[in-house]
Amino acid sequence: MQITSAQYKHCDLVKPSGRIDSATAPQFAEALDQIMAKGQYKIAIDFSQVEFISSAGLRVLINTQKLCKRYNRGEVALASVPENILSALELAGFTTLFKIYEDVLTAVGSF
Amino acid sequence: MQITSAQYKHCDLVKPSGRIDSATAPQFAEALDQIMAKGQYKIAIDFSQVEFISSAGLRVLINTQKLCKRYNRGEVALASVPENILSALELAGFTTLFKIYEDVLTAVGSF
Amino acid sequence: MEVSRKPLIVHTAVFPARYESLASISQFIRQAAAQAELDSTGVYRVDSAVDEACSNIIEHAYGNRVTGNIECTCQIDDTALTIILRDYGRPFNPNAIPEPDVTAPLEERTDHGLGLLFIRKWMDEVHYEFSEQGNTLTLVKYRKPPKQ
Amino acid sequence: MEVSRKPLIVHTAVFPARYESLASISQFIRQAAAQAELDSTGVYRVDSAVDEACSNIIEHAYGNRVTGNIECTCQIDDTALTIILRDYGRPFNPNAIPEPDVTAPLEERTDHGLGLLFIRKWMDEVHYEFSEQGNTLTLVKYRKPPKQ
Ligand SMILES: Nc1ncnc2c1ncn2[C@@H]1O[C@H](COP(=O)(O)OP(=O)(O)O)[C@@H](O)[C@H]1O
Ligand SMILES: Nc1ncnc2c1ncn2[C@@H]1O[C@H](COP(=O)(O)OP(=O)(O)O)[C@@H](O)[C@H]1O
Repeated sequence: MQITSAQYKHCDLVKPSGRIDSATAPQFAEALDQIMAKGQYKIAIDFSQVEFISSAGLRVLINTQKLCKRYNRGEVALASVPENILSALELAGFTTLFKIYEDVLTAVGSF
Repeated sequence: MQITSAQYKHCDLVKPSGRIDSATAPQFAEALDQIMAKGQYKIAIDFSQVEFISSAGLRVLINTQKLCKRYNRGEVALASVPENILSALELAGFTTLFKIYEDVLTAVGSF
Repeated sequence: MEVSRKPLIVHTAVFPARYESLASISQFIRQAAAQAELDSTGVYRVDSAVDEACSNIIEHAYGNRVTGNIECTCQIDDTALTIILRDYGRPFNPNAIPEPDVTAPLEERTDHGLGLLFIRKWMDEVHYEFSEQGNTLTLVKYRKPPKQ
Repeated sequence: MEVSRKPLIVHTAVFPARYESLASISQFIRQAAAQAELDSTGVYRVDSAVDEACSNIIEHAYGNRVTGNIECTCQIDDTALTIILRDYGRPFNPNAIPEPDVTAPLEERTDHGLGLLFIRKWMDEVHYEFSEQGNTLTLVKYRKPPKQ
């Protein structure tokens, strides 16, 4: 997995690529933690280049969402989610916990 | 010329395509006027699909920029400007009047 | 286990029980799934179930000790892709693990239990066997009826 | 006017002096510019200069009356693409028009005068002729030296 991030005026964008599994989820968590450590809790995640996410990756998502939504200080939004990953999010009941946007522009523009 | 627009949390995005010349500049102006009529003065313009802009189009840009920057209430930012159009903007001295972003995401994220 | 199936193709590989093996296991599984002519959704789901099962073996059965192996066998016959995972770690009773509540509000949502959910929902058959000789997890994904 | 050039290719077209003609004029000009083997920047700049010149003819020479025409001739010879625009509207003295200040701050920037700037800067030669028989604007863009 590779991961890049960008900071915009009203949110940060994280773009992982490749597989998010038990081996790589810690790296994913760290990228998100770094953003929260700056006091930024509005985070868009671009899933367009993610090939696979396991429950270890979902665990990172839900824990980050809990931290971001605390005190109403922000939230995690997902964008450009490939079909198979979307069906994993649906099975896990995540589609009610995260706003999911068609594309990154709409996600970043929503913050 | 065709023109679409989208409203984000902190800015509006206008995407003209085709030629902006004396015949089509009024339509371009109207799209921008409509946004300002809503009280929105933060506007990103996606130039990626613009093939040509004449001084009539530049006139619309500068007049919109004047209105948007008034009272510090906003500004017009340009994104994804093709090379030839960029050199027209340079010749006209517009590159000091407008922020110009590599891509639409960065432009929208800047507001 | 269904002995009536005649395996046409069998692939076997042994991987060290470490998270770093997951990517190689995935490759091995995806190859077999492609050979079984699963569609891309089928491939993804088998990949996912195997990843979750192997992650559990590494984390729970071996408790993150770095010495164990996972033996992985893929069988493709006329009707199904069958994946057999063997480990020699701690046994457990999968029926004792409740399904997570995927409708709870955010604050009550636990961050555990989704792995078994993917395994259960995304495979057509799941069989666990625990014995002195090791633990065997058999995951079956039916193939589409072959084209006439 | 330089009479020494031997035109190899000549295209002529007449367009009604209305803004709606600008897109067709552009097509006509771009075809000639492509035939003259200008690169994409060259094509864009000729297109731009002609658009500005024709817009001026429509707006200023004819004052937006809808009856006039613009006669447009493209000549391609060994060295250049020459575009001749003829109209029968009001003459004017281009030398009396000052260059706009493109470094002024936003509030002092006028929204006029950029048209002539594009014509002057983006063509290699610009000749105006005004007479009883009409106004002629000749725009010349040099071609790259032909490949040996
Ligand atoms: N191979 C295994 N060996 C021992 N215990 C297991 C095994 N697989 C699953 N478990 C038990 O089942 C529980 C649920 O597993 P799972 O749904 O994958 O979620 P998680 O691993 O996130 O807890 C685990 O917490 C563990 O107690
Ligand atoms: N063909 C023309 N006939 C008469 N006046 C012209 C013509 N072209 C240009 N002009 C004059 O030159 C001025 C500058 O022209 P231009 O740079 O194209 O800017 P604009 O048309 O925006 O004023 C015009 O305002 C007009 O007064």
